[in-house]
Amino acid sequence: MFPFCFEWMWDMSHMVFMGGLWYALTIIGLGMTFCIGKAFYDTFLDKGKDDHHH
Amino acid sequence: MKIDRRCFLSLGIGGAAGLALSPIPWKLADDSAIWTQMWPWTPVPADGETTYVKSACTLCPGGCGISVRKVDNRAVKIEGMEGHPVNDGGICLLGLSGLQLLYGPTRVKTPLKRAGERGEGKWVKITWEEAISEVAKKLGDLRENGESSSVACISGTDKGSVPTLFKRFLSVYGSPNFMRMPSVLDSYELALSLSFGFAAQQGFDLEKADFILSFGSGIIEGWGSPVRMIRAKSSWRESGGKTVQVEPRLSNTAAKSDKWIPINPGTEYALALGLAGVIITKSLYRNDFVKGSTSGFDKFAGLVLSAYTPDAAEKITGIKKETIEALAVDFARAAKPVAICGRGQGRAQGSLGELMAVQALNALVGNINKEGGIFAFPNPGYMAWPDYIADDIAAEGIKKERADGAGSGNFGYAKNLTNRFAETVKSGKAAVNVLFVLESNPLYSLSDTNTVKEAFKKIPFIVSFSSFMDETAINSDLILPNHVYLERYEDVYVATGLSKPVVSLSKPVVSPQFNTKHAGDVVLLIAKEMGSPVADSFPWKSYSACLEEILGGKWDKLVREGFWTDGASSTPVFKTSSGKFEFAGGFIDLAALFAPVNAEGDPKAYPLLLIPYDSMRIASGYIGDPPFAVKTVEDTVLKGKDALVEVNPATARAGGFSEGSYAILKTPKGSAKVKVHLFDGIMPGLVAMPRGLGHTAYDNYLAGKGINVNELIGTVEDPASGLDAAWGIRANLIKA
Amino acid sequence: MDSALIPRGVKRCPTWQFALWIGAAGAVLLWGVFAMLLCWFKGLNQTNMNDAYGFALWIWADLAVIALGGGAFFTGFLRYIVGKDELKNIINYAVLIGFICYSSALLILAIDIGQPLRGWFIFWHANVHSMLTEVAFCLTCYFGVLTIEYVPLILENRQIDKIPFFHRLGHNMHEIMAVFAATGAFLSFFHQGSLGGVSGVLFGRPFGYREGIFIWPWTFFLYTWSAAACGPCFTILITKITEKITGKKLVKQNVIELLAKISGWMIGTYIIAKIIDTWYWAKVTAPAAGFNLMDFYSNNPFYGIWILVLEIVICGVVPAMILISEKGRKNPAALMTAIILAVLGACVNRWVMVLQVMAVPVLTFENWVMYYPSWQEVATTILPVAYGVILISLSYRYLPIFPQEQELNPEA
Amino acid sequence: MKEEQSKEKVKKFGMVIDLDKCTGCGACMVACMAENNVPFKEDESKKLDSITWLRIYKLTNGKPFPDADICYLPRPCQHCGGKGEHGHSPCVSVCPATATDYSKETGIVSQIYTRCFGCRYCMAACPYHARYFNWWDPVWPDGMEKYLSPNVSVRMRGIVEKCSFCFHRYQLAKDKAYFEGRREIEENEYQTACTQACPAGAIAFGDLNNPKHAVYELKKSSNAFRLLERLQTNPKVYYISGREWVRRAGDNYLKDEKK
Amino acid sequence: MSTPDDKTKGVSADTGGEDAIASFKGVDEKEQGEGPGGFVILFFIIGFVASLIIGWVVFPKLLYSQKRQPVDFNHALHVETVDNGCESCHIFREDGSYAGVPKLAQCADCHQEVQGESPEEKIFVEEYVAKEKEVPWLVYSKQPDCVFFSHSVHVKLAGMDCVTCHGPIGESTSLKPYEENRLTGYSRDIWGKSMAGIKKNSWDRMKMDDCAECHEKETGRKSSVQTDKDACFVCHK
Repeated sequence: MFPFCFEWMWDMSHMVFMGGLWYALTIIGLGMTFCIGKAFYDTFLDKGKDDHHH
Repeated sequence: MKIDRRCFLSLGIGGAAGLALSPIPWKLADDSAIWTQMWPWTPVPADGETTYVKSACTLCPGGCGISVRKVDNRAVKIEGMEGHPVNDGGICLLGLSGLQLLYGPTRVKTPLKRAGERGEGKWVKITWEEAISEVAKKLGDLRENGESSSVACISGTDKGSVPTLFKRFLSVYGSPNFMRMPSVLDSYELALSLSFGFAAQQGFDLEKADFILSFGSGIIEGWGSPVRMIRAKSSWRESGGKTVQVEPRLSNTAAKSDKWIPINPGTEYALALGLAGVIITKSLYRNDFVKGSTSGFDKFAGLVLSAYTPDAAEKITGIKKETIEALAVDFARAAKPVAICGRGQGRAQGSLGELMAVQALNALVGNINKEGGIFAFPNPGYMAWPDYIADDIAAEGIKKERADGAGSGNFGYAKNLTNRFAETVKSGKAAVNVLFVLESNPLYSLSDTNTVKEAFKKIPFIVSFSSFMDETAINSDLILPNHVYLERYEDVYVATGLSKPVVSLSKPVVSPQFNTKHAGDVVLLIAKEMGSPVADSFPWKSYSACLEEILGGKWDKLVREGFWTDGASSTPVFKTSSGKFEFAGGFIDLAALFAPVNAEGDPKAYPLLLIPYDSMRIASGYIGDPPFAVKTVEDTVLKGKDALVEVNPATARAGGFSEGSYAILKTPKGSAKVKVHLFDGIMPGLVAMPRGLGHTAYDNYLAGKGINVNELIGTVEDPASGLDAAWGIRANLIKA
Repeated sequence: MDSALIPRGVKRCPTWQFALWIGAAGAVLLWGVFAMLLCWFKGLNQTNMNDAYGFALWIWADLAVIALGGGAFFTGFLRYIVGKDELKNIINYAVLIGFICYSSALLILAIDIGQPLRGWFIFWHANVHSMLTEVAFCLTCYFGVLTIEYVPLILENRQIDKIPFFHRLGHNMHEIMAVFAATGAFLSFFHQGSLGGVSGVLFGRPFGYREGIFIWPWTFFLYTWSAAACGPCFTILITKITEKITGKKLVKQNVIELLAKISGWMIGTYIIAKIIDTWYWAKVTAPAAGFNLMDFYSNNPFYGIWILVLEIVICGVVPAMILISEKGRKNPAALMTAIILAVLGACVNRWVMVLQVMAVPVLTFENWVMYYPSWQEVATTILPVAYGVILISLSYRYLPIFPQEQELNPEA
Repeated sequence: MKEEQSKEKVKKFGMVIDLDKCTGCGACMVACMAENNVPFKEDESKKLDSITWLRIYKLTNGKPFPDADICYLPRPCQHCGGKGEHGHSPCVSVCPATATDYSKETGIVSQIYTRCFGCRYCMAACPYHARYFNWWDPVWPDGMEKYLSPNVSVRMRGIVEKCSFCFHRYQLAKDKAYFEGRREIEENEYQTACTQACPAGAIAFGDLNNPKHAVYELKKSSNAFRLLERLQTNPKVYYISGREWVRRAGDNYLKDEKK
Repeated sequence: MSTPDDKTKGVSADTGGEDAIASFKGVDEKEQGEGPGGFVILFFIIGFVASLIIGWVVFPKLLYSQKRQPVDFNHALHVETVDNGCESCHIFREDGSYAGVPKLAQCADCHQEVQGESPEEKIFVEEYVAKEKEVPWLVYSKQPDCVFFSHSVHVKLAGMDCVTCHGPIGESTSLKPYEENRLTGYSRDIWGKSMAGIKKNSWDRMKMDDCAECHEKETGRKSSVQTDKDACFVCHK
């Protein structure tokens, strides 16, 4: 799963497969970080802002 | 500012974050996975120094050399000994499973004395001193009362030093009743004494023979020395030797033969005589040998030419006369043809007539006492025993009639009639007060088990020397457990079928695992305990000292190489009164000798015939099948606890059975619930069942599985010899 | 009692009634959990699987729920990528059903492996050439996506929504939901396919083996396609069942019909591809291994040719025709029939591709092996159903799952 | 050192089993069990959960009495090389956790018990049913575990195992050779337990690439065949039989197919 | 997963919507007034640091049990007196297998009687040699059962020295405590002393990855179809 794992090889299969996997994980991870981070910021740090966005 | 639940939430989140950055979750995940790789309840065998110990296997009469791999003090694997004259590196599955017997749960771990009712399984542990003095006292009392001949011993074999010690003990003590478990060897020995004129064993130079005509012998199913026979079978494939199997069932031997000739069971003798007839008619016999070295030929020829013409033989055997004629020609024209008999592994004695008829074939082709033929060599003479001293009581005792009737009356020739023992004891004809059981399991492996049970009930004191909790041991009064073969010294004489006598030495591969004693030592101790005069004939300090002494010069070679063999096969002479080979053993009434042996039972009530068969994968003698061997048994033979019987599809259809359906198998001796297995390789009208299943003793890996065929079959006394001539029994399959 | 948690403007059954309902489902759940614990602590000897049936009921259940849960990714795909706006009225439910299906699949997988504590080896020591590795990775990732899609719904619970952080979090997640949905669709296309690949790559098993492109056997594509086709039918089916049980109309008919129509066309195209695949397999692939088609469907008590007819004609062609025709979609009975058949079709397909692959003897001297599951297997397979019922009940009761519910049930 | 090792010849260990010699005695099965610490349980008659790395099948020709014929066929793991000898045997590439492997140096398909987590995909993939799952904890009664060999790991419940061509014997033989300063081992130094035990001498084992080894010539026999060759699994176990029906039982043929 | 506009609709249709917003606005104000950050962050840090300490300091102590060797052996002293270095006592058997820790008989060759002043030697002679009892040494480098490790190939063929894997144990004058992982039963020396998995010397750890690393570098074999490295069966059994 990681390049330091015994099974890892720098070949096409690994690059495509793990590439796709890490790509998806990155998007999900970044997306969630953004959502949580922004919610945190809005709630606890940026108190001036009206939470009612409409 | 106050501490509220958000603070605790925060504490938790912080804790979780810290935890994730600590080794705890990762190391625990890793370690718990490793824990599953080394679950504490999964054994890890300790490593150590690997060594090999050469020894001999005694699990069957085959006498293979073994090489046991040890790691430090543990025996871990049994392999065949390279260069051994019997097996040369090969080994059978039973031999391979030996360590399961050594370390297995069925071992009797210490001397046991019965506490409850017989067979109840309640025992008290006693010391060896107590056990020996109890036996000695009992024997001493009987001897004083003049009942010394009421002591009997049943042994698995009569070859080798330990059975000889027992026999010697009985002789010195004053009893003639040393018995060996029945086997086709009884017939061969009897036949040889009649036709060759001396107590001998039959040897077969099968490897060099080029045409083997087998009357139902399970050449690759455990006949003779199983590994040697399987090797011989392979050698014929390379040398071009031909094999023909005459048998009603497509056994493995039949399947591996060049030709399989199904025959009506029990009519093998008629085929042999029919073949003899053809050979004589066509003058294919070796005139020189028949003329020069045989006696009684004319009488024999007269009988077969009149009563066993090909047509007559066809009628009896169910084999087409063309087949018979062709077979006779092939057999007689072969350079080194050999005819052998002894059904399956040879556990049944068989009729003397059949054996003599087969032997006659060997004589007709003159393949006797030469390379690629058959031999007779004298009973083992490799041991040098000092004479024993028999006092008056002993001299008188051994003159008494044996409990099985052998050697007297109608059965003057017979040495052992253990098959008759149960009946005579049960009926009260013979009184037995003490029975020793050595390396055998008569309660399981004698035919008609129920009669044996009844007989045993009449014997007040049964002493088992068994290493294992077998059926007989459970039903005994005292168990004096022997070391198993991997813990003891013993000479192993190959009793069956080799072209030259071979003796191997069984050695202690590991030290005794439990509080057991060598049966040889126990006899010495009992004798010693009884004191003079019995003790005088047993001067040895221990069994191993005795063995070393009686083996003399062979001892060193045996210890060094593991085996000893007599190079020249001895005595190419006949010691009959005529000095020639006696056709039909000199019997006067040949028609009586060659009488058909009918299966027990009324054909109307029992339209089918039950025949037992042998398999390499099911040990059927003294040794119960170890777990590994049971594992190899096919599910068409044993399924769960159910035994499957082989039935021809046509027969099954007629009875309304399909594959796997339950049936009650009934014979005049008993009945059992079995499953039906359809097999195209069996003659219609027959039901075949393996020997070796249906144990009630031993461990859960063996007990309760299948049916003991001996419960369903009985004995048929051969009027010519007193031997058990039964080859099966009439039977019926009824829907369950 | 729990009225503070129930969304405003909708009517729910009394608490006791709900508790009773949950209790009943909970009892079934506990039975399943008991069987699961047996399997974990005593090992897989609790099942009727054996060396011929290394894959059995559980793997079928896995493949089936994942196919049926495919409604989530495909509806999401249609809603966010293709832009079928009406589907916003059913997407919540599709996501919930998908979440249940996928979590169930993971749970069953965790029971199904012989060494659950080493299960993570599939990730850490991944062999990228194995279809199962791909399944495990995509399944887990997509389950993550489904969780992300389900979480905002939970956050919409009246009480949770009151907390500003959660309110904002939910809002933010809504904002970028299309990104997640797209990632989910990408993952789904692959893992649905890999599940198809599981039997398709077995070149030692002529019943399952299929040729393909590069590393992907045809079953790879057929599985994705069939999951996209039949998954929405399962969403509709569960919606209809929910409506039946609650006695309320929850989703407008036009939404259902739109999804049914798309599903119909998907099934239609899928079944054409499946027929071609079957034909090619019967005529070319299997004969190359020495098998005639009927070798796979005779000489055994269960797997007759009926099963192929059932899968392709009755559960494939028939529902496709009904759903494609407007008349069929408008007729409630026909619609229901088609939906049930389509769901059954996916299940039968997964069944034969798992179980029959195992049953067919390959060595000439072996026989057909039949199998029936042990109660432990059945219980652990029903466990997810009970768990699904509970989760749906809770979600329906406390979360605004159906946006059209108020409108359709104004009297409440 | 790299250079030195590359000089080692590529081996392809395989077996040739003469079915006309095989008597079905079962010694090979037990030799395998005894050598490889194979466990046993009380009921082993349910063959579908009975671990027998080497299993003997009983083949019948299907004809009625008296034309019936039987043949025994011992089946170890076939150590498939896969299409074109690339080592893509049916089982190897499907393992999700890399617990089974194909060595290009020996041609042996390995199974690493401690890595396997019991998904059983390889079992599903193997058309020979050569792979076995440990449905039960291995239990040796009453001290019987004393006979276990330290050369082969005891397997735990929940994983797949199979015949390894007694690879530990290869390891030990090489150990000895290295200790004696040799690089290569002789044919007789590495033989499987079943080969060694077979009383009929029906099993030959060796390097299929090495002309000095018996199997090299044996496999070329016109009576030699392999199981399911049509699936292109490319097994390294060859069988020999003079009987047409036996050879034909090795593969599937269409009913209307000409020979 | 309803969308923001649905929500607007839902909320505005709900008469209670405004109240709800007002109520959590109120909460916000209250918290603002009391300054929320302080304790929350403090508690976060407390939790964080506490579990780090537990994880890095307490956990290893709990995970590993410490055992003393039955006799405190002085390697340095012995290496001085023997001729052939490590192989004087740690021998190969004739079949090429490695005997590992010497058996009692080997030691007893010299230590039939107490020779020196060391109390440990006295224990050894009295407790073990005299009673003919094997010393239950705890082997630091004991590999798990699944590993086949050939000393023969590493030492005889590849000519490796002992130190590379075992470290300078020959220079030690006393035996360190044997640490055993309570969960796995492994010696700690296999997984390595460092909980973070940091390796400074080649002998710090003996995990599979360490074997693999060296094998890749030294042999360059690519016999495994799965990994293009050394095949699994090279080191596993």
